[in-house]
Amino acid sequence: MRTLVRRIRQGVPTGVLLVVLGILVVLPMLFIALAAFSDDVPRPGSIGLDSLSLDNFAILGSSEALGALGNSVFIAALASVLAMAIGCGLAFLAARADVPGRRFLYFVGIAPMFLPSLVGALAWSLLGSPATGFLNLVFQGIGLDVTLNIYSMPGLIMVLALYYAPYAFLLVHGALSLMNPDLEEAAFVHGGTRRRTLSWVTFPLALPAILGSGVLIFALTMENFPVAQVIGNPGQVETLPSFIYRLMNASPSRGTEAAAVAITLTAVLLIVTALQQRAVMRRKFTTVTGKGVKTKLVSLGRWRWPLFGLALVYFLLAVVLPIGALLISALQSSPYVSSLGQLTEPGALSFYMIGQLILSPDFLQSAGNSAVTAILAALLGTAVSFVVAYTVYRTNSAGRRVLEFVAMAPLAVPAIVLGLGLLWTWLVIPLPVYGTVFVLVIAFMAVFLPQGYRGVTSSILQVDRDLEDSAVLLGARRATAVSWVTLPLMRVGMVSTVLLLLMLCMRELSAALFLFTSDTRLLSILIFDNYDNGAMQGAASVSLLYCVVILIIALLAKSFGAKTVDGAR
Amino acid sequence: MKVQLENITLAYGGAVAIDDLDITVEDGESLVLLGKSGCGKTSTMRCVAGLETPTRGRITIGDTVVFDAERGVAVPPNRRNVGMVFQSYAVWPHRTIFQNVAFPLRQQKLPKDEIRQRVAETLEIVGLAEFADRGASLLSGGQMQRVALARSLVMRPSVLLLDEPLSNLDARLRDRLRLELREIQQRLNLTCVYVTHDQSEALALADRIALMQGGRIVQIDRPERIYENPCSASVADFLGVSNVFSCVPRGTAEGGSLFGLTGHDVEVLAQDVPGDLDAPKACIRPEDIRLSGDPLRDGNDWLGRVEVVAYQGASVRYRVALKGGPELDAVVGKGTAPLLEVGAQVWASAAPSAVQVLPSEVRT
Amino acid sequence: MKVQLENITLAYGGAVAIDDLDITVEDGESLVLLGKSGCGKTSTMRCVAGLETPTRGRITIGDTVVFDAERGVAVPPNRRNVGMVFQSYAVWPHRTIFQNVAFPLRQQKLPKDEIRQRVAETLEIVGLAEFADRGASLLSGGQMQRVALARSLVMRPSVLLLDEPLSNLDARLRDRLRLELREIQQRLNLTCVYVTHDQSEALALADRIALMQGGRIVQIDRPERIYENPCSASVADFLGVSNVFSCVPRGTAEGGSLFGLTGHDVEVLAQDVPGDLDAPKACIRPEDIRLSGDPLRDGNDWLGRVEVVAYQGASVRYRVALKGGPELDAVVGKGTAPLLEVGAQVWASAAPSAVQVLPSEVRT
Amino acid sequence: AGCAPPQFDPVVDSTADVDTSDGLVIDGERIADAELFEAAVEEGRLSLYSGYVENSEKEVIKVFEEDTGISVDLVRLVPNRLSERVLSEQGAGRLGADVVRTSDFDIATRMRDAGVFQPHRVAGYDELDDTVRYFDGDFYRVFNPLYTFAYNTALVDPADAPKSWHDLTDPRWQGELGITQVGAGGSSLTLNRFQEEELGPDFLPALAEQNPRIFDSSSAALESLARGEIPVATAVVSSVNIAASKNAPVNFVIPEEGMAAYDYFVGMTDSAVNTDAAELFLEWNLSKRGQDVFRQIGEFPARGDVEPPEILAQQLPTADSGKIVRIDPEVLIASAEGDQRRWNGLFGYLG
Ligand SMILES: Nc1ncnc2c1ncn2[C@@H]1O[C@H](COP(=O)(O)OP(=O)(O)OP(=O)(O)O)[C@@H](O)[C@H]1O
Ligand SMILES: Nc1ncnc2c1ncn2[C@@H]1O[C@H](COP(=O)(O)OP(=O)(O)OP(=O)(O)O)[C@@H](O)[C@H]1O
Ligand SMILES: [Mg+2]
Ligand SMILES: [Mg+2]
Repeated sequence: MRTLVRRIRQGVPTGVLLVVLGILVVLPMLFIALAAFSDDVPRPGSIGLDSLSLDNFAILGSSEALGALGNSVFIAALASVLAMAIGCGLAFLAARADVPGRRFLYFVGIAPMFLPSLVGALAWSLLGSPATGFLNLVFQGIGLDVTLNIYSMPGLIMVLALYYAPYAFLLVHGALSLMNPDLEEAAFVHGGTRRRTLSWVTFPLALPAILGSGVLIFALTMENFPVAQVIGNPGQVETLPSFIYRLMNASPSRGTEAAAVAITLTAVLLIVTALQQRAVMRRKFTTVTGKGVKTKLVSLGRWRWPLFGLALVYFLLAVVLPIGALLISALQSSPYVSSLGQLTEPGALSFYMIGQLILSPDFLQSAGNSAVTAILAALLGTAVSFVVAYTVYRTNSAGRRVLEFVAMAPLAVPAIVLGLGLLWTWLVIPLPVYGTVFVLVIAFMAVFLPQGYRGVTSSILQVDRDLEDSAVLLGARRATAVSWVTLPLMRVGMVSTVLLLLMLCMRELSAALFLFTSDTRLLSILIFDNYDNGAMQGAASVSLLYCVVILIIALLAKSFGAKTVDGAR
Repeated sequence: MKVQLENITLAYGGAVAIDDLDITVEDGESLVLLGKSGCGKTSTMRCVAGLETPTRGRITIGDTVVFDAERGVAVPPNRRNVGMVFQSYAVWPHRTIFQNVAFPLRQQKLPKDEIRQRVAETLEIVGLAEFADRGASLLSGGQMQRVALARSLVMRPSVLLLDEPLSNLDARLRDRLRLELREIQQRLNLTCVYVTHDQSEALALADRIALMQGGRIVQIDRPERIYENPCSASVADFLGVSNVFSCVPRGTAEGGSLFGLTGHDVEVLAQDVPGDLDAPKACIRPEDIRLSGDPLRDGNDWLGRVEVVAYQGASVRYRVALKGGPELDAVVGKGTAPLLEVGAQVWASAAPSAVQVLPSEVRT
Repeated sequence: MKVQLENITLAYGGAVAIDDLDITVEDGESLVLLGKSGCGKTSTMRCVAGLETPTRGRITIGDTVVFDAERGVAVPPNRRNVGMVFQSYAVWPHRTIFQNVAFPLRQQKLPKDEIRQRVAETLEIVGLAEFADRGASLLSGGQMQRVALARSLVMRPSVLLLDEPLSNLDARLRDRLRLELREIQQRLNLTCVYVTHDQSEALALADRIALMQGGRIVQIDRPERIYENPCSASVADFLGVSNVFSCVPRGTAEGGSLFGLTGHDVEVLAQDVPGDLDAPKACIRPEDIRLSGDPLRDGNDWLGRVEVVAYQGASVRYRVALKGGPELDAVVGKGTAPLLEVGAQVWASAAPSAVQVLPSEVRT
Repeated sequence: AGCAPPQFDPVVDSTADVDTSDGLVIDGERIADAELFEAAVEEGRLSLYSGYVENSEKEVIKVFEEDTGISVDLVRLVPNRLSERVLSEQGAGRLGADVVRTSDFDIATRMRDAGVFQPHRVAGYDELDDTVRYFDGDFYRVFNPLYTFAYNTALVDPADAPKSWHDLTDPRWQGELGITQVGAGGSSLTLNRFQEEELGPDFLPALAEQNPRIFDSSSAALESLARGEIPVATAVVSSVNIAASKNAPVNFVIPEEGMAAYDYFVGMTDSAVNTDAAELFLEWNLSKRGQDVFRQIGEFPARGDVEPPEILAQQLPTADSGKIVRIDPEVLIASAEGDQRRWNGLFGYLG
């Protein structure tokens, strides 16, 4: 009996969490699952179990679906590997190496996040389309006989990798900042070369972050629609996201089949998560122990400048060129450019439109909405992620494994499908949030829970438990101990997570589509509408301003403290 | 406060670290836990502190049951008023030394002035007064260890657990801190559990010593007593009796019982041997062996040859190969006898009262 | 290989940790670094290993200059073939014990079989054979320390740096490993630098002992010699001479020079005192004090009262308050004299040859 | 670069003679009586859920707001998602719209079946023909975008531009065409049906032979056309009109075989809060004034008594010329699945 009481008492926190996650994540997913097994879309008012069937899954067997899946897996795998290489490399340089301009490299690492993948893809289509891409015009201009064709499989992979590398960067940067050099030095002394030390100690210790961001990137590139549409589609590269998009956009809509695809993806992703969980739970990755952390920079010797150069190349490809392209396209008075010379003609470029845009109530309102929603969602999302991660990795409560799966589940569902589930959920739940910004905040928290969770987990695993336990023994309540010891030690990781969520929320479109109202339009919707109108110039202008808004917010967030952890100074 | 552990069992994953352990530490008592590396000392402390959840058993501190597996009681660590110096220090690397040490006082919501003063005092004791504002990870190993110690001392808990708190300090400092610790413990009537591998530390600090083996207590007693009367050969071995030999009874002789060392040609005379022992072993402390040019003829005398001479400061340690017998360790006070050379022929002698014949292990 | 440090200076931020240090460790020699906590021992080792970059000076290992601040030479650690046991262990938590220990051999690209065999041997030595496949963070403190030790031993470097490698091990194990270490060091003719705070460890392992103070070497010599002839009172104090008293010369007397203890009424007779010392101090080892009912009359005899009796296993430590004088520590071998009670009146005696009068510090 | 406004021609010229002294009278046409108008003005705002192209809807709203002083809160989603959202909100009893505008008869009827609309008979209800008013005024067809093809005027001389749909199958355009995939929505289905019905069964196979670049949405296709990545692409007249007004070098073609016209419907919701404003909005949409605004944007007006527009200096044919081909909704729905399958097969497309 008492044992039962204790069980219940111990279970209460997890129970509360499960309820929160249940509403946030499970309910929308259940709706989607129901849709996947129903003949008709189970909207509020017509939810029922009477039309259950497995017919929707037939679509998975179609050669189209299989082909798209194969393509997507291939593309996502290559893009993830590339993105991971870029992200981890940059993270290492910015966190641990004695490269020139480390702070700048941090900026390089996160800057591509300012460009939503839709904008990045558009920019690259401006740059690299075979007929009129700016780069091709430049090549022509200087008499080079090469034609860059971004509309191809390699192009698609490159653009995806460019814009997903920051995920790896942020998570891995957090992890590497928490490294204890003693562990590396031990390898160095025992005969390990620098490279060997990195590959034997440093990166494996960041494994939770690396694996975590790997899973994230893989899943996200697999379902990224904008790049697939803008880059893949013209190149006739068929992918799963286009496939889902078509299902959703077909007339009549084939939402139930889209849900079936989503459910299948979820299953696959859960398996991947389980594998990753096994790898992470089996070992320990504590790098911050009670015997001190003395962050030390790794000396790169003569590789300093070449590596810095590589980072610059990435910056050029991911940020400078695309922003340049966007700028030209936002300023130019005609979307058609046949040679670069045309741009120098009088009247070819004008700031008028951008000026108009900044002052337009539309822009101001959506910028405000975006900022508020993103900041709230990022902070709350990080908080929830922390609580979940803490419960999973620092307590013995029953059901903590389940929590992890729940937290990771939204990753598998394409945002557009999840958006539907969220719509149904928040229409059904009798809380007065539907139609307000709060419903957007909640939706973003749900959609980005996996990202937040992964971000927090990787750093929580690095902090030795003894540090927190000692605070408890010295008389602090658990919460005090967490806020005095654990959180500050994880600061870099937490700030990274907030930043990550912030930027993701700023640019998220699909999940918001079903939930916004005329008062709660977001910048991302403005961009998409502009693009959908064929108003590339508008889209480019909003994108530019939007980059500025994100930049400002990100700099503010960063100045709240992504310092490294090495003793109070 | 009295600390009582009853039937405590703890397993990490599958591996049992503590196995049905019972100990009582009396109010104000200082108990030293001794035992081989990996025998479960730290685990025991963590159970008392509430950092591990045993699978079975009950823990009482004072009059409160803080843990009871059956009744589902588990008081959280911060409400047990137990201080602990971690073997891994657990110094917070992102805080200054002052902040580290002031933390427990902050938790007790003491006024700022008092905090400052008590922290300063404690830092003075551990010799870190001048480092107060240094980041805690910018210290040497021994300095960090002292921060960990100071942090627990300043708290004045009712039970203090110290897990090798002085292992990285030099002998002088260790001596001094050991005295300070003992003084504080007695003044505040603290109940202490102390893990140390330093024999003299154990003896200096302990009211009682508990000997652990494989997750259990095999002997618990006052220091002199445990030292004089180890309950088994393996305890004796652990307490520094380096001459331990298997033997078989050869009946009684004048002045005691006679034993033959297994595998050797040598016999030993021992006094006060209890009856039928399981796998008996003869144990002789190296300090009780006398080396000289002539046999003493009042007990055991063996002829041997000096194999190793090791200088030990205040004493000299010899290893002597007995003729037809095993090697014997002998420690001789520096002033008491002339130095012997390697290769010298000597008589090694031991009084029958100095020979203990003990069971190899005790079953608990 | 010979290791030579010349004029090494190292500062962390502003704080100077090593100050113009010179040491030479001969080929195959085992040098023990002794010194107070925070005096720069670890820092010195880190310089040799190449983990810190001194601001000044030169380090030579064998015939190779591995560091020279002036010429800008700095050979990276992995090419110095130096092994190091870290004070913080630095065991890789994400690897198994086998993987931890096999690492240096993998780096040497040895064949798998040989690696397996050598790792198994080394784990056997440190007593962790059965744990080979356990994750390295699932160990007790002492077990981790042994992993760190094994990892460096298996490597067979030409120079081995050991930073308190046995501090968390129990006495028996420490004894055994100390012997093993010494044996390996001598067999492989390893050059060793060893930090320990354990006096007997220092004496057992050292070919020479170097005494550090505030980032400098103040004395370096063979163990017996440094022990018999400390160069200053603070060194003596550090080496366990607990009776150190300021004194003033009172001229010569029969059998030596006479000194008065400052602030007390007591005089001391000492032999072989060098001329004009700066702030002289009289130092007497507690083992050299004899306590008995009668004065000995062949040197110093002081009447006193036993204040503290501390049982130390093989010996007993007394604190005696001298009449009109300071308190005196005396250590008496267990068998050599009957036990005294607190409060007993005794004569404390010391031969003039056992009294050393030394300068308080030596300037280097 | 400079800060001067670039030379953009406004698409809609909203100057008109608005008289609100007794109801709403614009250019002599009475759109609302005094009672309705005052009640609507009293409500002051209305909420419109629309699937219509964002910019165009905004032009419409702008003129409506100028005429009436009532502000319109717009939620704009592509028709498919709009339908999803409307149906869900309706199901939960929380529909936030007063008026819904969407393309696709299929979508409109599904909304109607879910009880989204409430009937309202506009002033000239009786004069409207049956292809405009539906279900007793539950919703109305207001205009039809025209689906044809367009070319980049910087790359293709107007004289060389294809004149008919069949010109597109000329080898000259091999690999130079952009089309939108059939699943992209009702518009694509309509165009497809038009092509099957009017151009003969051989047209699509021939078009597929041209190896056109296939886009997922018509906006993406138009974007590429404007940038000159492809010289010729299928496009909607109004979109071309708007792009051209922003200096894009594009123009559309009025093919000999005609062009496909798909429907846009508007209706007032059952749960409307601002019923009077909503009624006024419907009246205005179907008035000559409203129809004229759509006409200027480039849409084909639903009312027979409004002139077809003149866009980019091209006079569009009248409804009875046979060149404006509206597909019967029932036919469209019935053949949708087969059409899609055939199209995907022909163009080797997934979906
Ligand atoms: N990372 C650091 N930053 C600043 N000061 C440091 C750092 N590490 C050590 N110190 C200081 O340098 C001095 C020498 O440190 P070192 O670690 O060499 O001491 P040690 O002799 O090994 O002491 P211990 O016996 O306590 O380990 C100490 O006073 C210490 O406070
Ligand atoms: N986290 C853990 N997971 C699994 N096994 C563990 C863990 N911690 C300790 N052990 C094992 O439990 C046993 C007891 O460990 P404990 O830390 O209590 O030993 P100890 O007596 O403190 O040893 P030491 O003197 O070496 O610190 C050891 O065999 C150890 O390997
Ligand atoms: Mg331990
Ligand atoms: Mg040290």
